[in-house]
Amino acid sequence: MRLRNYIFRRLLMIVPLFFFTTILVFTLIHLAPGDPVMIMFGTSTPYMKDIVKEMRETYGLDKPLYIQYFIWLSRVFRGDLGYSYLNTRKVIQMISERGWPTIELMVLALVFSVVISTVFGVFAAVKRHSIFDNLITTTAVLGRGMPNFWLAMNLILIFSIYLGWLPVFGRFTVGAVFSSPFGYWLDRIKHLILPVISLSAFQIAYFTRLIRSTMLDVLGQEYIITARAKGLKESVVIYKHALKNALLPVVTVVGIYIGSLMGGAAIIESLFAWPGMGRLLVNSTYRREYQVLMSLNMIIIFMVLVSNLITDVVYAYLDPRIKY
Amino acid sequence: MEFPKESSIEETTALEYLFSRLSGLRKLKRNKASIVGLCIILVFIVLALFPNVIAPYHPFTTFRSRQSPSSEHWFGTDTLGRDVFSNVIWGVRTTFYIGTACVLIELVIGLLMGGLAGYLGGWIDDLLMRITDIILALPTLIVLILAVSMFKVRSINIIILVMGLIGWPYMARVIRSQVLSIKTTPYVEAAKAMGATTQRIIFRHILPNIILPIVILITIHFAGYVLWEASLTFLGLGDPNSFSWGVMIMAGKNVLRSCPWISTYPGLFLFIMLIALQILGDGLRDIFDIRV
Amino acid sequence: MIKKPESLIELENIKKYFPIRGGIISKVVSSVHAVDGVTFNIRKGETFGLVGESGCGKTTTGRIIIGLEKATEGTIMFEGLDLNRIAESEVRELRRKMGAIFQDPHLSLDPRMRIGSVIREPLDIQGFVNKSEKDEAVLKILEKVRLEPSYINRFPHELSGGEKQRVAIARALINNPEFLLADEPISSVDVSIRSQILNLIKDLIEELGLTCLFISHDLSVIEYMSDRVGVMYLGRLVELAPVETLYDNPQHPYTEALLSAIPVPGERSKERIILKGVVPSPINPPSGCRFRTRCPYVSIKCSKEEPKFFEIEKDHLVACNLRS
Amino acid sequence: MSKLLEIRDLKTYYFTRDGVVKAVDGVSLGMEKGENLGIAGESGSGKSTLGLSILRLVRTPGRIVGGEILFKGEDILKKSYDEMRRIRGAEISIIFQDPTSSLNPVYTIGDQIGEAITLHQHKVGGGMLNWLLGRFNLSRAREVNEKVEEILRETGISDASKRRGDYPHQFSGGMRQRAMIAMALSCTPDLLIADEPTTNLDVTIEAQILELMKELQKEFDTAFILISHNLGTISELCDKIAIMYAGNLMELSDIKTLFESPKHPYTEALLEAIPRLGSRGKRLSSIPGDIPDLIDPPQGCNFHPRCKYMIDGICNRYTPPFIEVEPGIKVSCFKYIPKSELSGLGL
Repeated sequence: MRLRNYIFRRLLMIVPLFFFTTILVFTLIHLAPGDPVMIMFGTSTPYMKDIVKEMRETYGLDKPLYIQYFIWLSRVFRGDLGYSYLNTRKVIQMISERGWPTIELMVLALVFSVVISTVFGVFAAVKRHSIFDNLITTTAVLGRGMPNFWLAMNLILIFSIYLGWLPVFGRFTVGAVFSSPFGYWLDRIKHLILPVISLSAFQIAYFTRLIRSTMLDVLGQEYIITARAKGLKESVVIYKHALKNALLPVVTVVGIYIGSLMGGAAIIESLFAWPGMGRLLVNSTYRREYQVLMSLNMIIIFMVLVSNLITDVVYAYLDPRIKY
Repeated sequence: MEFPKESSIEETTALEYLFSRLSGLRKLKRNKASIVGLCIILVFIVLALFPNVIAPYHPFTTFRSRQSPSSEHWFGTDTLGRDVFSNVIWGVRTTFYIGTACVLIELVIGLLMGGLAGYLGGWIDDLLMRITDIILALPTLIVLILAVSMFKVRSINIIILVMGLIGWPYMARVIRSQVLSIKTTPYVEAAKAMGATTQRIIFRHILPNIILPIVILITIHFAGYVLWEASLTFLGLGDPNSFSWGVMIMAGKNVLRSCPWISTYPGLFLFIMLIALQILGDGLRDIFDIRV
Repeated sequence: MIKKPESLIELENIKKYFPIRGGIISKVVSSVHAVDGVTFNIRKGETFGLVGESGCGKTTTGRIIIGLEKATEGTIMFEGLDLNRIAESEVRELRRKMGAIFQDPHLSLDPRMRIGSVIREPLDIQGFVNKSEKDEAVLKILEKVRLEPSYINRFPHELSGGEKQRVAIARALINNPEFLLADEPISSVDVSIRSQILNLIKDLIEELGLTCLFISHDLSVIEYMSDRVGVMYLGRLVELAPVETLYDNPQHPYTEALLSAIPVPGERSKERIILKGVVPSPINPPSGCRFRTRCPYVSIKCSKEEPKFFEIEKDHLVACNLRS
Repeated sequence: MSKLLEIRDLKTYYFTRDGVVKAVDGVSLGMEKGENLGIAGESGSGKSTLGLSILRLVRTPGRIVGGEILFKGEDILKKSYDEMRRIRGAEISIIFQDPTSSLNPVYTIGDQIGEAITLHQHKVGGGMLNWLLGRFNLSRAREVNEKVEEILRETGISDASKRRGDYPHQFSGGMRQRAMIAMALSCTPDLLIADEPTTNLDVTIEAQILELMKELQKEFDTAFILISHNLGTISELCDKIAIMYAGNLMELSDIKTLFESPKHPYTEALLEAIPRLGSRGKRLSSIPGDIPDLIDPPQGCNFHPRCKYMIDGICNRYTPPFIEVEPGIKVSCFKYIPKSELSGLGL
């Protein structure tokens, strides 16, 4: 029961945080010099000036900032995310199309990195100073030095251009839909491999090193000697007693990692021409698409806050010392 | 009672203390990785100070474009005909400029806020903790993209300012915890009991003892800023006419198939620098066993 | 009326409550009654022993005297001056007359300073300028604590635990104070070195005519060092007497139990009082006599009436309803 | 009656990066069935390493490099990993100094005690699979829980059924140590090694724990090895006492003779240097010098730099043999070797 009202209290805390961040983002966007109308029509020719003025009024861009924010807020509550200035499509439609590819990419990258880094991290800690440990530590060091976009380009060079095994970009080859379901899914996977690897490589290296060091700390604790003194098998000592303690700090880091994963997605999507929210965000920043930008950021901030809540609850559940 | 001739009591500089810890510790020899890291960084510093000595041509002189790596152009030439090798060498200077500037901003604000919050506590501490919670919760790269897109003309200094302003809470949080732990040690309490003023405690006891953790933090954050800047420029939000490696890698993106060397070599230098900073940071952390 | 031997320090009903903050806006929810009404005085040239188990408030009392903690209530008189009422500058002047050594030798010296400057710091703080004069004083005190002059240029991490504690003693006494606070100075020093430190403190007290407050949880050390002893339990003084009277015929049941609980090498036969239960929490101490929850002679009176701290015989005070 | 435990010339070294630390350097001692042995020594004397070596719990960089440990006549060092696992917890168990860090913070007390019982009394293979499947075997779980509650009650923990579900951080220092003792005695071992069990506890709580250990010893007929730096605690509980210094065994004798007529100069100096009740008048003598560095210990007898009976040319060159000066009393010091034999050493 007390877990429930802890979650309720945390949800209450999300609301102010959410409003504060949206206000921050809103002012950030609107402070940027130049607005979509000016970009569309340019103000070079004189007669353009009155058309620009008229357009600004229709989009309500001439009102003071805080009014624009409240207009936007009231519309959001009615579920109307407004229209994109350039191609006059409903923002909600644009985002929903692109939602699924990004989530697909991020979830795979998240699962991929957490699972692999736990396995490698624990193994490296248990078999300390073995070749296995040295191998993993060096690859972790190399992994953390490799920016995701440079890694992506190298992977494309090797696997797509020289070896030709994997497609260079895009989410699926055009004709694949009509081939056999197995062929369709094989094609989808082939497209996913490179983006997911380049998105998660940096984090796998970071987590592996983190888990290895927390595991080494825990293996040095006295309750591990007590566990061995009870006659337990080494496997039980490691996977029951040590692992649960070692994963606690990792849970909080995963929460924060979701935010940086979104940033990484923006880069990887624009590199692999992946039709996701990240790429939409980058393009709409160039083109000053206020409505699209605001909605995208609202969704991203909401995802980050919820993921932090989930990790805190999981942490409170795992560690009995946390009073909630 | 004969007074020992060779040294009277005078101020011990941080360096003397470092050497006494190092000389006393045989760990330094064992920690070869950090020495390698240090050497690479020193080489980079030399490149950053005298790029024109090493770079064969001026980065803007144009030659026949898209030449593959040859004896004249070690890294070949890019789509505009500029020599990639010279640009990469000049890129070292920009990268160092970016890293040091950001770290300085972060250090100044971080020391101020973190120090105040750690030493005085109370509402300043709560305020700082709230700010850092918010900024740490936000997806940093997204906020960077937004903040940088605010400016019509995107010069390097604007990017540095923005990155520094978004990065300082990471430093402030660590400084706060270091100050808190030092403030409660018996040697600071003994100084307080002797009637030492707050100013003396801060400058004689707290600051000197957080130099080492800060040095380790700087190596890590330096790499972080360099990576952020490269990602931003790769997305086209950086300063186009600076020699940043991110710009070169982006320029090579579209012609990857025909001339891969344009983006591979700048990326390689970026990779080497990030690795060097990392092993240097880990090495220092191991020698002085400071958990940051 | 013969004049009472002039006391250096007088504590009058000293109280110290540490607030516990709770809830979202961290308002004070309850408070830890660390020191709850302590009154005693320390006579000039005397070594006053303060003993009690962990959490009884003895360290906090010491910290209040040397100014590291501000008393929530009560007055402290140092050489007849009430520290709360006199001007700040005068208080700093009185602080010069106090020296302090703490429990953990490894952390009581600034790791970054050479031993010479560590010992010299009190002189720097008091504003001495003449360099050779300060160096001379450092050498004199170094000789007193039996350390070679060459130690001046060493760093703390090059010294053993015992040597570091000697440096801490030198630092405390370089400004020839009148009062020395020794808070558990030997608990974290190796057994065979302890007697060296205890004898050093004892000799210096005699040689410099110091008044000392010696705090420890070890009754045998207290017996060896002190002239008068105060026993504390859960923030209050339960018994105070010259060392002979206290150790030969303890009046308070807690002191009796403490003395009988000490394992004495060689004698195993003697009947021992084993106290039941655990020390209650200082957040809401039991009503009436605080020791009643564990006292073997508890009566109904104990839970209602708070025992007065009265003089059962000359210079022997005790706080127990049974004895009054 | 065969000896319960006999250690012959045990050597356990730590191969650290700064050099080889000879924590236990050639220690030999024995224990009968119903006897209690106290091992006294300062920090760094190797007494804890000795305790851990008996259960082969010494981890890298430490390693047992020599000697034998005969437990009920069989040499433990030669036993296989699985045989050793069956001994740990069932025949020999250990409790540690700091109860806050020797209990796993994320599992309940009941679960941690139940583990040993399930493993040793239900003859269940100890792997992860059994642990996971075991959670569904309700009948066995109930049986184990009853045993846990019983052992908790016996170690003086009130309302055991509720406390079984509590976590270590909900227990006070003294209660946690009781839980540790319950865990150690849950499978009725023949030998319990207690490494500084009451050092972190207050005097009144220490008295409770020592009293408890005395009762349990009678009830469980378990021999105790009590490792402590406090000679008083050892004399409270043990009959025989061994004094260790810098990795070597200096003296082995019974309580009475040790306190009345200590043989080894180090024991003698130690007894005079520790403040004891009733010692307010006499001045404590102090042992000059500092604890030796175990990486390169002093030549010959480890204590010779601080010993007032040091014989130049002998003590600082040869290591004294460990000889029996009286029945049941052994000392390693040249003071007890008659002059004639000294010349035998070719001096």
